[in-house]
Amino acid sequence: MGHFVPHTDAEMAEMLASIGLSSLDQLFAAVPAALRLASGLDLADGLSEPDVLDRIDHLAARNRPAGRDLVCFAGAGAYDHDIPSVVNALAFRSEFVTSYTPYQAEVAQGVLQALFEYQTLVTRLTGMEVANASLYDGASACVEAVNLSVAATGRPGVWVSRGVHPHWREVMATFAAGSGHELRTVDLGADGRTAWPATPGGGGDGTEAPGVLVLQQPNYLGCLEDVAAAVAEARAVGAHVVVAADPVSLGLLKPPGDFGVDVVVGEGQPFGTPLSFGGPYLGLFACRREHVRRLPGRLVGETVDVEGRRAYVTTLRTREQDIRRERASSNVCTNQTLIAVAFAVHLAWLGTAGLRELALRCARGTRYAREALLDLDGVEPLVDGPVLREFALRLPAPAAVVVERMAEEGFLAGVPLGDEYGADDTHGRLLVAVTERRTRAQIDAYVAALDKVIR
Amino acid sequence: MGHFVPHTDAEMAEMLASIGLSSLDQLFAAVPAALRLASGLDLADGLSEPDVLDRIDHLAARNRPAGRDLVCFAGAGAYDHDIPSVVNALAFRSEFVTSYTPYQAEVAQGVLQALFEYQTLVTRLTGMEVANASLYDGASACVEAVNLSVAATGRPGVWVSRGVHPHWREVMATFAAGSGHELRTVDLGADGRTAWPATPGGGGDGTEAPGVLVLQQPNYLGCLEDVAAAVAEARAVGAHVVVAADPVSLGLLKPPGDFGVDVVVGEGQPFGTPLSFGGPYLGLFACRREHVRRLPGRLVGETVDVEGRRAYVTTLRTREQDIRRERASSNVCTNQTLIAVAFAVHLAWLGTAGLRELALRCARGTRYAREALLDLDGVEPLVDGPVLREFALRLPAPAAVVVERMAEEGFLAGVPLGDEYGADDTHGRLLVAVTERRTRAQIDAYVAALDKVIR
Amino acid sequence: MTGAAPGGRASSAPLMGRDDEPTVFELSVPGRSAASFRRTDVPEWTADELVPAEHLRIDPAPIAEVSERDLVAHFTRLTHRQYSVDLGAYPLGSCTMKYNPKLCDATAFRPGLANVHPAAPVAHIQGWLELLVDLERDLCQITGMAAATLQPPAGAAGELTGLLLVRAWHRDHPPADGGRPRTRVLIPDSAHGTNPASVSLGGYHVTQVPSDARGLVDVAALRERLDDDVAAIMLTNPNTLGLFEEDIVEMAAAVHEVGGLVYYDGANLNAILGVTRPGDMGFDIVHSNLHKTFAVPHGGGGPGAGPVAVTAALAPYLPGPRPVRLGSDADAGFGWEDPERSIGRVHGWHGNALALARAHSYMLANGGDGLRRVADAAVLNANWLRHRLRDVYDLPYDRVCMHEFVASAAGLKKRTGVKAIDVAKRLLEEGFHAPTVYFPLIVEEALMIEPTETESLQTLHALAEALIRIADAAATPEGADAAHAAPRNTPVGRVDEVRAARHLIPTWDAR
Amino acid sequence: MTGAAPGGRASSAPLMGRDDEPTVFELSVPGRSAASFRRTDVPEWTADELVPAEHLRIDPAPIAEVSERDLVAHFTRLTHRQYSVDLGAYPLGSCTMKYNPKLCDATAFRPGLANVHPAAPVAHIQGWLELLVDLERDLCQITGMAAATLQPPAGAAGELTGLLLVRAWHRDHPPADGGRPRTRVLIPDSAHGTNPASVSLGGYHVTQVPSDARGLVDVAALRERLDDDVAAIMLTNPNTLGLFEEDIVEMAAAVHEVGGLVYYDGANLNAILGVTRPGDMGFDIVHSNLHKTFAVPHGGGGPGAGPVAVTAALAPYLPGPRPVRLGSDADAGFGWEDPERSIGRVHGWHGNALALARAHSYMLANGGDGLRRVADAAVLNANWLRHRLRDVYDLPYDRVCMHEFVASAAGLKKRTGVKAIDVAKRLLEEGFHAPTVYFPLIVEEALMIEPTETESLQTLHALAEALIRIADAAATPEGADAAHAAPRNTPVGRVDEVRAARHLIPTWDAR
Ligand SMILES: Cc1ncc(COP(=O)(O)O)c(C=O)c1O
Ligand SMILES: Cc1ncc(COP(=O)(O)O)c(C=O)c1O
Repeated sequence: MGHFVPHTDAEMAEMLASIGLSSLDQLFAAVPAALRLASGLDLADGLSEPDVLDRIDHLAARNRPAGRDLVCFAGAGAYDHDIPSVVNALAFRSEFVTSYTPYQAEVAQGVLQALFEYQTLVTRLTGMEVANASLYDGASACVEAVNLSVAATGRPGVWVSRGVHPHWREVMATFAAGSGHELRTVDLGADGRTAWPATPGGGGDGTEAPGVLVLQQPNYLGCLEDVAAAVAEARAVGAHVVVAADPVSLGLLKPPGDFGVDVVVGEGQPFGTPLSFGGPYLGLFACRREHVRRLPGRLVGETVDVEGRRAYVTTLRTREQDIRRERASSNVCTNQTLIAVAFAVHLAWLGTAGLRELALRCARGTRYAREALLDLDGVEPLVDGPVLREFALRLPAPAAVVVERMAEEGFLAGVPLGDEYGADDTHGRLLVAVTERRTRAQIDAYVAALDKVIR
Repeated sequence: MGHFVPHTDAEMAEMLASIGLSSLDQLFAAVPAALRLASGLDLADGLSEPDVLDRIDHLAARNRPAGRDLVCFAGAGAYDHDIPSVVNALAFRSEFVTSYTPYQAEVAQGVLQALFEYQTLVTRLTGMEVANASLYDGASACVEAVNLSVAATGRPGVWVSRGVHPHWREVMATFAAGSGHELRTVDLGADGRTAWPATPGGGGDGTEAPGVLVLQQPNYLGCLEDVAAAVAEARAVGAHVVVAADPVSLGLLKPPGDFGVDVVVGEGQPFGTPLSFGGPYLGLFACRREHVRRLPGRLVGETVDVEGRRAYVTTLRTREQDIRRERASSNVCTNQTLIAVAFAVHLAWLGTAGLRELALRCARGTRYAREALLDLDGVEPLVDGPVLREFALRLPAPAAVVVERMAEEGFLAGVPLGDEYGADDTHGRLLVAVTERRTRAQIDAYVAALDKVIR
Repeated sequence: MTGAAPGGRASSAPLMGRDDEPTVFELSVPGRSAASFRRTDVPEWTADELVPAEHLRIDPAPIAEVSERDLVAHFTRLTHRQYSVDLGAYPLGSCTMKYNPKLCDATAFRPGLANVHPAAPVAHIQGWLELLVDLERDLCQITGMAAATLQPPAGAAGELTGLLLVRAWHRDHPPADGGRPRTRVLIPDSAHGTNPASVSLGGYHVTQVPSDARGLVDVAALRERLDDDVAAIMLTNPNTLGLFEEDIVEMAAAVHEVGGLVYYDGANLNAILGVTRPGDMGFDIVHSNLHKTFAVPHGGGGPGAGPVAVTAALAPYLPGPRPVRLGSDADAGFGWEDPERSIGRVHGWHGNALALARAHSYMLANGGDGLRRVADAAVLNANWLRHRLRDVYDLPYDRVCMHEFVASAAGLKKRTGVKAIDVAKRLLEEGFHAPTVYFPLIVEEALMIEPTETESLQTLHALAEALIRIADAAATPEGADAAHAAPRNTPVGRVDEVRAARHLIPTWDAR
Repeated sequence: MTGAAPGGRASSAPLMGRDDEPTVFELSVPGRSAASFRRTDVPEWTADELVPAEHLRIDPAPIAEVSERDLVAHFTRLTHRQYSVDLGAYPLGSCTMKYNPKLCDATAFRPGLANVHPAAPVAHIQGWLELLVDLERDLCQITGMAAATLQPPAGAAGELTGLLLVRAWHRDHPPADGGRPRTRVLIPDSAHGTNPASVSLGGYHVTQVPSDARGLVDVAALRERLDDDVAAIMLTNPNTLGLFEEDIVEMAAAVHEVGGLVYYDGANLNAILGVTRPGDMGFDIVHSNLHKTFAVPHGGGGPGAGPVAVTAALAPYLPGPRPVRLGSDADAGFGWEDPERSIGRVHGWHGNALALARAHSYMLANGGDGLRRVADAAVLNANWLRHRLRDVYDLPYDRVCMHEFVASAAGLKKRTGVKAIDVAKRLLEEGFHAPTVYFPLIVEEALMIEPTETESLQTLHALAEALIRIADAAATPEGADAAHAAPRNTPVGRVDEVRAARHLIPTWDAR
């Protein structure tokens, strides 16, 4: 097939002739004969556009997307928020979609300025001074934050709250195999908050002082963490604090920057990005200005052009892998710029009051749902702390079974919690999220369905 | 509500003050008190964006669109063709969507050039010399063509083939009440072609010579008309010929221009526009250059700017209503530019070979389906002429009933034909269209379902 | 290599370079193609086998032969040569170039709306019919009328529909004395060109009514022209000067007295949403431009939608078929109905349905309160801007206006030689679209300015500054020259319109 | 009035005017807003009732306060200040900036893909799992490997994943003599910067291998560096000079001999699609940049996708969970599986799923034959262009290249003072994006040119003409000055990078 190659056969022949070749095969003369594929790739023949889209539709029809037929109460790091139409209309304009990393600033002011605005928005949300132009996702941002902190403190000990998303902790563990970081998981207390050890390092328990403490706000079980306490603990031993903050919650919560944390990371999906089966999402990364030379990834700065006009350009490039190579602050090159633009559009659409309203609406729905669910016989809170958009339940049936049965009722009931959150043979553990999309009627129906399903 | 008014209340107050007013009501002082709405409009309160879209989705869910669940064999002037993704990606870019009629050519070269290309494509398709920048739809283009021809010939007689779409003929009749045109419908023969009276005008039957003959190619029953014959008849009495040509068919058929017709009109929907419940569609209008001063609607021409650079501009504007007023060639102002751009993108995507291939594929599917259907017991051709993308059947059950039952089988079976095409109590008459979208498997399933349904 | 233009070169103005953008025909290379077709397994009969020889084209229709990549690049570059509401303010008087909410685009792309066949049986289109019935109801509420047709695809089509309703009405209500049918329709001298053009197509003759010193219809002159030959009057209110016709009740009564009907051109409805209603003013027939008041985007010239609403007396004449609720029961469902004395269809199907759906979403989003706020802000914006400009441009009718006002560059022209068109072109240089110029015809060197409600105070301020700067600069000879030479920073400079008409090149092949 | 900038003024370059585009913060007006929220009927508890005081923000987070209209205008204008593939050719070497078919966009917006929760139960995601399994199968076929992980979200992430696979493999295959673990990874001096950076993050040290006069890895030098401390070698083939590493089989064997693994950086896979396969060359681990070879658009910098494919021996180490077909039965369905000795997750969920879906559509559209044609045309284009430029620019390695070639402006600089960066900036003026400059590091004043297969001969011709014109013009002092002053017809002129770094302004608030 090859509908995207413009060349006619005649042109190909003409081009070959003009460079002194007589066949396409001669172009590949440098490829040893033994390596040449004798009979081409064993792939299906190319399809027409409508056939491709039919195939995609066939596959899509075998999924159950969140929507009218499957009302979504699942969260666990991926949230079902309303996305205003402006996001697709603007962020997916082809100039944003089909441009490369802005290497030639003079013809890339669009992307550069959008990223500059994104960076500003991330710092305003988090209360930090500098934000980069995005990382792959929340998990990778968390890894990069730990890399920064370990490098800055010179101590490989990484104490990670069990309240950090389990997948993120898995990713940290995977990459720790290369970086040599020493991860230690810190349990949550009955109040749903991280129970940091009383004497972090230098204590009698033989542990070394950590380089960094990592916590998530609100944490995986939906509970609000005491960031100030973590900072106090860390400061006592000269460790960094990394907070993985949910950007929606920052509409209501004190920004981590106010507590003096070193790095704030987060998963940017809730603004501008649909559930997307988990990607592409958006790694938010913000830090204090003193750490800027260790910042991973790209950074856009304001400057001027030769005529003194305001202009934007990627800056402090000597941190980056293409210049610093093995001593770069990170290996990130391609990032998630387009998702960052979508984030900026959605957030700017919400605006100052709208962001607060959004967070408030999530909190209201969450409280309403949680109270109604806890009224059900056999449904109990898994932990007790205050929550915002998500909460954990103990159920009288295995969570996976509940999710399965609830799907028949038209609900994606939530995300089952792993054994690390209190394995127990007779009960299920379910994480339930309620966004501003959920109406009272949907919540009531959900509660009624759950009541039926757990009987 | 009013999410689209940017003004804060404070700004409104400030603005009022700066023009010496103290309330918004004072802005409307010129409106007599008796005319003021006492308690506002009796409309529902404004809805948020997601609530609006929920409402729309609720309505949309009560329709049965053509698609996987309702395979479309209906045509009758609205065809279910594949539309390549480039059409939406390009024609619906906001510069095209949200611009006005190109009154300021210096900042409207995008729309102007797109229309210039569209005009060229329409002339190339039809074999004519000039095309306008679009009219509302096929029906209105037909009315405008008749207006042109009557004005040019000075004779109000309009002989319209019964092979012209019944709705178009209805629209012509509606507008004839104003224009005073005298419409006469000319029947089809058993071969499915228009049976023009032997002596059109000046004959013994007392009719006056018509100003124009109007026919459709292929006609409403799908049959190929003899354009040359119509032209010969018309020439004999100095009448114009208007051909309503299906643009897809022009991929295979001799262009009407080759026969010397005066005006070619058409419904442009098949290129770039989905079924859309009938609109917005696109009125194609092309004529011979000698008629250009009577051309209805806008016309884009090439010219130069002050520096001699190629530029485009709307031209021969003195024909238009804003200048010529009651003596204008037409009252059209707003037209269907955006749909014309979509048409141009789709057609250019197809290209010379692709257009032919498309028409060929329609013809193949049509033949395959027609032969299989005529093999069924009780199914007969309504007329006999050669067809291209559509054909008329006589069925052993009322067409509306067949359509209803076929819908249960997952097919939009076709469009029932009105009594004018052979009222008959015991048989149904159905118009069936087969586009390039229809696979052999779908056609086979359709035939099988019809066989079941008519038993 | 063919001499085709390079599709991948972006040197056409404005992003880089000042070149032309080649046409798609110049980008064409024989044999190149973007198309692909689905696999169908239908037998591959040849054209000869399918089409009788006398019908068959000899050569394929020459279209264009471009790669998908070049096609995309070409049209994308064209959009960079095009101003639009989404790029900035568009204060074209009479055009109501407001922001078109993206949610309405989302509506129009819903497959459950966009993929419905117009001839589908009623059972398949219940959602569409309900939408249309709801929209009709809301339009009637807004205009104060009893029923409406949604078929007319634009304002001019609505006008003609209205005139055919007038004609049908008079046919059924002939003069008691059996006298001759009415032949004239009154139109003010400030009317839009579609009005007189529609009158002609409706089979009537235009009688022009002058405006008075207030910029309103001269009531006395109107009365003079009234007799039983008058079929109707067509008015817009506010009129095209942006002024409310204060004597509307009296005028309507006078026309009714002689048996004429009163037609409302709804192009200026934006000003009075929720404030007052044409029905209450005495109008019998009202068209609305949904592509103005109700935010259907203009699409570079269309499509729009021009529904026509009428009083109960005229409802039986409306075009059919009309979408109706089948009975009062909530579950009764919807169907089609042909009005008793219908004038017949005015559209091949049911009107510009997807444009109607856009407008419906817009109305739903705004609601009654929101629409009133639209009018408030539209009128406030126009008045604020009028105030800012009053010392710089002539304002022939300088009093509280509605959604727009008409300034004049006549004084400026006299003083400096800089005309309305020069002001318009200079404004392009300043980053704004120009106002409507030379309309309405009754104002010399007219600059008809309609900011709309979606432009902010800050934008109005910048627009005012720009217009003042333009006028001030015109005072010097260099400034005046600059105005005549404007625009110089646009993709092309001032375009030679005379040449376009004299040496007509309507297609690429006509060069 | 607040001093906010006017959102409706389109005077920022380039359509009209040469102004800055104000930031969204400058467009902000206190109290203005675009947001609206659905009606839920949930009780309206206050923030105080919902959030303990110690957690509650005192002031709302300052975002921006703009109308939807201004927001739309602002971002639309930003896109007019941005070059893109959809506007023209983008011959950035190593980046494979091919046309991104619109059908792949259509795929990514399918609600049945885009609205699926990543933690949904397996029964809800059968379509997604099948898509991923199919994609993995096709990638393995194309690369000649046995299994792949689709998790890595970009090339660099794929590299690091690969190095962790190397590490895990060596952990399980320690030196027979119980010696110390391997510490070094070999990388050619022409390698992309992500390679060494990934090596560091993988916990290894970089040993650089020089290139020889042919522009290929110096095999003798490679052998010198090989010992049992070498964990792996990372290569791209064709290499970053666009040359095929002809000795690849020998090199791979040599590395294998000392127990090392051979890693393929797939950034340049486009050149060899259907021609040859990394697996057949002896590679053990292969990452692919789907945002290069498989047309996932670059999005102004991302997102991409960097799947890693491996030999059967390494498959048990792949990140998990992996999508798998549950049994050979056609209806068996799909599920997740954790590889036996998995290194663990490398992504928070399942990778950049929608980017994977785009790539899958692209592969489906092309098929095996189409992908081969991609390689043919990409390589043909590069060679044609290389030929055209050979008399004008230095070509340090002037022989048949693969998908790209590296020219040098060193001679030009010596003769005229015009450097690679000046050529790049001049090319912008000519309507083309610039090539990659100053990479690979082993070529002085490098101009790394990758036309890709979707550019036509006509575009190549124009590009060549432009590059020749630039070099020719540089011969005169005025021409050289012009090159230093370039670009002058872009939205901004040459940007002061030094100042950006010295006076860091990373946010609007830091000004
Ligand atoms: C006052 C007035 N009347 C009528 C019309 C005609 O409307 P349309 O362009 O939709 O046919 C217009 C639009 O330009 C107008 O401004
Ligand atoms: C040769 C080479 N290797 C690796 C990479 C890194 O890929 P990514 O940017 O996706 O991380 C690139 C991309 O720039 C490249 O060109």
